[in-house]
Amino acid sequence: MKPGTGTVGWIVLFILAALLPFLKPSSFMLDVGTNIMIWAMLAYGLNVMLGYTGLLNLSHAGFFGIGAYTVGILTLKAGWSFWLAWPAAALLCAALGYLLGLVAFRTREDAFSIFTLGVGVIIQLVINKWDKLTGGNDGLNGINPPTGLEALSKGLGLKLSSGFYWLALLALIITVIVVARARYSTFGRSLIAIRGGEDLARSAGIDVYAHKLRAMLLSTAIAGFAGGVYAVFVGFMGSAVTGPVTTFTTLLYLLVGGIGTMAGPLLGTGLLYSVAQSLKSLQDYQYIIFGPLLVLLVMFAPHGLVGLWERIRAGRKGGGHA
Amino acid sequence: MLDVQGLGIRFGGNQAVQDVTASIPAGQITAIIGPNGAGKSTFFNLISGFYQPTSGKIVFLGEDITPLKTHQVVARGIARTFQTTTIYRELSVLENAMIGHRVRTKAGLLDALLRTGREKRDDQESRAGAMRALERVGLATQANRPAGALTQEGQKRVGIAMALSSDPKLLLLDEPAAGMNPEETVNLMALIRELVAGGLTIALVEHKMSLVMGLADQILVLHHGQKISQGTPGEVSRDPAVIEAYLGSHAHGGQMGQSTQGADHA
Amino acid sequence: MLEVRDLSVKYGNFTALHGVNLTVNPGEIVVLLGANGAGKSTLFRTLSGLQRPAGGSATWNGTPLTGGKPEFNVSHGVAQCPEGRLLFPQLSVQKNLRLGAYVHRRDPAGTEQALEHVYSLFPALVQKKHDPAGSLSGGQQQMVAIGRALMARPQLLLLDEPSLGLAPLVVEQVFQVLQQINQEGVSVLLAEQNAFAALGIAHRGYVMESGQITLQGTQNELMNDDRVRSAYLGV
Amino acid sequence: MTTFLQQFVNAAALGGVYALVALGLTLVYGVMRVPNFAHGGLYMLGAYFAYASLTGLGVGYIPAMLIAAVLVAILAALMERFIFYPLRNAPHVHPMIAAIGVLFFFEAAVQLVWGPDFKQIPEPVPGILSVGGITITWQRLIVIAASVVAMLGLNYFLKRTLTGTTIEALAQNREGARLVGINTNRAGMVTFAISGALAAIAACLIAPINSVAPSMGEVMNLKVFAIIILGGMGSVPGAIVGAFLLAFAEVFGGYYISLNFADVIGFAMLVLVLAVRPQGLFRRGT
Amino acid sequence: DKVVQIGYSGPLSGGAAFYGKDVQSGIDLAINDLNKAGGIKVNGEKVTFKLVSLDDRYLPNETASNVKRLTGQGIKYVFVPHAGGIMTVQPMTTRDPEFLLVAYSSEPKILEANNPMTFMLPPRYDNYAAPFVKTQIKAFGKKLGLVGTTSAYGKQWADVITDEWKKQGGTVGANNGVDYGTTVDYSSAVTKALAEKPDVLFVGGPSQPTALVIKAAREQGFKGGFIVMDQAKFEQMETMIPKNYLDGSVGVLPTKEFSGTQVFVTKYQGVYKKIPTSEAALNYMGVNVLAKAMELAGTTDDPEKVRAQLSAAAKAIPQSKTVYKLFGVTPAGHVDAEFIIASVKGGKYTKLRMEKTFK
Ligand SMILES: Nc1ncnc2c1ncn2[C@@H]1O[C@H](COP(=O)(O)OP(=O)(O)OP(=O)(O)O)[C@@H](O)[C@H]1O
Ligand SMILES: Nc1ncnc2c1ncn2[C@@H]1O[C@H](COP(=O)(O)OP(=O)(O)OP(=O)(O)O)[C@@H](O)[C@H]1O
Ligand SMILES: [Mg+2]
Ligand SMILES: [Mg+2]
Repeated sequence: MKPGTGTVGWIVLFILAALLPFLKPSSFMLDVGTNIMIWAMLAYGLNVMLGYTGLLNLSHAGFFGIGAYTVGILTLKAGWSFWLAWPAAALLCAALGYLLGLVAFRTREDAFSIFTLGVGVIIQLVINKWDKLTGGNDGLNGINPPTGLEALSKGLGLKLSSGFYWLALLALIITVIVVARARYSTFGRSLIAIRGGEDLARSAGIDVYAHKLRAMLLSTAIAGFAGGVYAVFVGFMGSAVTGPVTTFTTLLYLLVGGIGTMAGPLLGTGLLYSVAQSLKSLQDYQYIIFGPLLVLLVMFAPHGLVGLWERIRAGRKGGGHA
Repeated sequence: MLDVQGLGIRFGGNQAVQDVTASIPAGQITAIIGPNGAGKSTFFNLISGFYQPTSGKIVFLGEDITPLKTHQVVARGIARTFQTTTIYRELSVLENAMIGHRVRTKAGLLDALLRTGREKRDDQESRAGAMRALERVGLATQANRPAGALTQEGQKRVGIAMALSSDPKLLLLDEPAAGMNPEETVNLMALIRELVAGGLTIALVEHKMSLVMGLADQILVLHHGQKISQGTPGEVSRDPAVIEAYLGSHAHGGQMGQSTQGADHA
Repeated sequence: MLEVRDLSVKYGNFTALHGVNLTVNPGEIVVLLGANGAGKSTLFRTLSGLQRPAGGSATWNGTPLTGGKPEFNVSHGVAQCPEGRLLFPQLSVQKNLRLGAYVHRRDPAGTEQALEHVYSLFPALVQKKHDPAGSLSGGQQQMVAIGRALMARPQLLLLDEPSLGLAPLVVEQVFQVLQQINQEGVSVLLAEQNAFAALGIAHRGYVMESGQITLQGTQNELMNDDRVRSAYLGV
Repeated sequence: MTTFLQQFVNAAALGGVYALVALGLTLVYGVMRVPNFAHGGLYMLGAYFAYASLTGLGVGYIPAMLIAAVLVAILAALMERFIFYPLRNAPHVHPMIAAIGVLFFFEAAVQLVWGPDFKQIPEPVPGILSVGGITITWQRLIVIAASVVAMLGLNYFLKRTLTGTTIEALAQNREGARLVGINTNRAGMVTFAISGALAAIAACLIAPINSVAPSMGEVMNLKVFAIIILGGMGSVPGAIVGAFLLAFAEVFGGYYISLNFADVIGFAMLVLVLAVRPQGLFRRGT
Repeated sequence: DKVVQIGYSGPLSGGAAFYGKDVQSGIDLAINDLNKAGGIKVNGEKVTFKLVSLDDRYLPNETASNVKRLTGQGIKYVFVPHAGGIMTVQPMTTRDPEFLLVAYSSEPKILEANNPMTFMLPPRYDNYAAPFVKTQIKAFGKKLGLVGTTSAYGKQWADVITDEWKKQGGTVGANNGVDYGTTVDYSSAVTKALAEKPDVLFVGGPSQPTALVIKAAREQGFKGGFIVMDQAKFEQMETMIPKNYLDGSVGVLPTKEFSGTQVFVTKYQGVYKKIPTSEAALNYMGVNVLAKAMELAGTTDDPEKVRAQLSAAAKAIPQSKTVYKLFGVTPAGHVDAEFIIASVKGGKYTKLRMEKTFK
């Protein structure tokens, strides 16, 4: 509850992370780092809905895609600067998320998940089929790095991958601050109340609908924000990453890290992404191991890494709550 | 303070509340009694905007609040507790109360993100408002414990604190003494009296006649969704319709337990 | 005969029952008094097999009840009307009641009879029999919970605050019925906040405080005990 | 007109396919509320077990189907015992993620054993029925008929038999169910076993129409989950109506609007229905 | 002795795994052959090969990630078998570190990128259009229906065939393409296409669903011909549906029907117990050409030099190593080989002549 305690840890972490490129790691390492930060942002966005508001929005990756495509299309076809297109993408996603919420919040629980799943599938298919705008199945190719990024990296005697790494780090820091502020506020407490029980929250005088809408807006804006970084980082956009599979992957990260926690999304993404990368060389056996690993994590660390850590810290003192 | 006119609601073929016209006077305690399934909880649900009535009108302090949503009703000054204790068990007692105070604050998402003055003010106010409510129900010392760790009775108090922190003018309590032993019931009665003395108007549903008879200024009796009687405790307990439908032999005893014993020995 | 010997129950590190000793003789109504959180429900849950004890034993006519298998306990004649009711909210009232007779599923005739009996006891449920139990009022749900326990036609009936949320008239009826089925040979263990009513029909009683039995006696002894009078009878 | 009727028949056949898969899931998801995303995996395994029996053991179609049903039923029961049962009190997403883990495992294991290539299960009753220019293969007719039979059987089972009621009771309040004497451990496993067997049978019936491949379950997964919500959780007739509705929306949407958007139309209809009736078609509002 | 690592990023799990595995099998077989024969001699040094495969699930961003990882390990030769991935990583080839991208995709855009470090294995699919269309118009008539898959690749194909069909004076109905990866039953798409009474249907995607589309069309009474996209292989389809259903189709000649491929086919079947398709054959060829080019370049470390020797290498090795008859590699990095197409009649494949080839 006390945002103060963790703040120092976060600042140290971010400073260390920012210094990493100067150790000249391989560009693959930086690539992994950048990927982790981008997906972690997506997980933070999902956490706003699932972790704080208690609603599983399965169209989350769709907004990631909308953000990414917006940046791609605006920079490639309209000649916008990335630095302008990026916030525009986040705003567009916020607006669309809000609109979706207007209808989606008529449904509850599983119906809400399936409703948004439908929306997620539709977003992906529309992106895929709208050839003229999105390049359809060919995708958008040749999205350029943001202006200044290469110069910055070169100026420091580093490669472009460091530039992307810093861009993602910057975005992640913004995301973490935004999410932390939203969570530890009067507004955030109301979201937690909704998660704990909608009817109770309503009778306590909370305007449930309005709060959900705002949570959705924040969540989709973060997704679009992450998407914008992704688009310039990969330089290519295809519709495949905008579908429910990406949402489920993000959900995995979130769950493994710890739903509803501040550190969970980053920890979970970091761990699972690295594990998946190291399992890759096992080829045929990668999912033979990854699948059961997931099951074990869910069963033996139900509150994610953060929960596990807290249990360890509580130590022999015990007091496990049921 | 509150007037309902011709209030009714049906669930499918079941007319749970039917053409109820009544009023809850300010500064008093109104008890609503009636057999199980009479429509008492539903009546509360209608007033608090949880259900939309299929007929009739609810007027609060001169304003028609019938079409309002629950949170708007709470904002007008009507708070409630539930029949089965519902609170946020995993949150602290203080947080529960702070959630109840939300309706009195304005800070939204933008305030949270920008950490505006309003956010800071609202946050402090929530804390202060919640603490005030906790003091009123005698839970101030337990503020930082998880609500679920409290006893049944403590949890009931948390529920009341949550309602109180919304600064209500009218408080609706649905079976506040259920599951309490006589000693605890007496404490609760004292609490309710204190609240009323502090200027609050209270309406409550209860099956414990000792509490009802000991507290109520006015009693409203529902049966099959309809109002069958209204009056002071004395009047109501002499009303044959009420005795027939609800009180049975309790009409003459003050304490329900004693009369059961009496019936037993008869 | 129900025999509880040195029964202890723990929730994690918290000990809810410390070596409880208690008996219910055949044909007896025994009442269990205790403040909130004393451990009454914990004892009931343990006797039904929902909770495993940390130590001690509980037997019904020599059969151990502590195996952690409620289905075993029910089929050996121990049924409970639990705290919180534990109904099946989307099933109809009738199905809820019928499921109460699950252990007698090979005896449909007996079940029908029991069903009639429950309906005659709670006429309010008759017109609700096809409604989902969750749509009922609080008190009506309590009636279903009591009815469901009766449907099991137990030899030992465990009732955890059966009068909760019931209208006074109905409470009176319920207690009359308890006496009635007790006279038919069923032993009853009853936890009640409504101590007057409960002691009124009980043969004996126990007082539980903080997970321990602190007092026991016959109906009269308890009725006249000062501590009981002040704490539980409110006089 | 012939084309219209042909499309009608096509839609009915597709609806039959969806319904068969959805019915197995109704039991565990619609009734028990366990989001078993591995259901698609069980469906896929059913097809592979049948394939293996046909080619490896050289048995006939029906015995192969029975072998597959039994094996998948056992597997499903084991899943309940070792994964879903321990997670019964966890929030909804936990079992869902665990199920996804199982699905990953199944797919990888199948790929390892049988390879990633498509396999064939020949039609047990080859040939087509042709009436006035409208054609339909016998296999598709069998699928439609089987889906109706399965629906009636399942509905009867749930609503009219004690075991069925037991399953519903167990799903709604596990402690309550134990308290009335239901062996919830066994009932849970039995439920999963039935659901698994239904998945395997569905796979055996559908495989000759479509393909047998490790990813065949994934394709179905999202659709059948959607169908159950569309029909109304816990309602068996709802599931089958949802299945046919989705099939008709896809086929006729594809026909009159654009095939390119057939899937979009299907999901758009889902979204539309839920926006109007949030509780699904066949469940009464609460 | 030196071990040169060959990188591969393709779909090894998920819905396209069968494809990724087929490609991988060709690369793998070639590497094993080379190693078994004692490796190659580069600058007097004995060189053997090792395959490093990473799964990308057909996702271009995963391909990019994989390629960074592979090049980070010092790998200088990377095989990628899908257009999306290829085009995403093409810009990376010339950045530091440099590597040679062996592209297995018949998408012409790969060549249009003018990337100096790309080596494209299959023939461009636009080669097929003219002879396919000419044959089918002559045999069946002037009306074409379209039921191809809606993958990027399938759509391009449909466009090329449409243009060519119109050019040769035919009419084309609405595009009724469906996603062969996710469609559960093809009947309704086929019904819709047949409603326009076409003489010829364009079909194609992976072999198995393509066979199902053909089956559905025949079952609904379609008597005309098929133009089969190169992704679908006759040799696989004929094991799935009655052979006579394929009568009147034009498509790519099965690898085993080419003259001089028997050695490869026998070897492949011995190892993998299945019929090799061009996926395996072309990648087998690719590795062999690459190895030879290293010999000729006298280095394994400089992909640019190796790239320069590709054409010479292609000409220098026997058909047992290239499977198909090779004429060389074009300056744009495209394999120049004899590619033959065929029509099916009575279960027999008749070779069709190609008049002009794009290279
Ligand atoms: N959501 C609902 N759907 C259908 N019927 C309902 C619903 N809520 C209440 N009812 C019915 O309306 C009637 C009144 O219920 P209500 O809960 O108001 O009774 P009550 O007077 O509070 O009784 P109790 O004293 O037992 O709590 C009951 O018959 C109940 O079954
Ligand atoms: N599941 C649980 N986990 C941890 N502690 C528990 C649990 N259930 C009960 N307790 C604790 O055990 C003690 C005894 O509780 P129990 O419910 O048995 O009391 P009770 O006498 O039935 O009280 P009441 O009159 O409120 O029903 C209480 O302090 C309670 O907080
Ligand atoms: Mg009530
Ligand atoms: Mg209790």
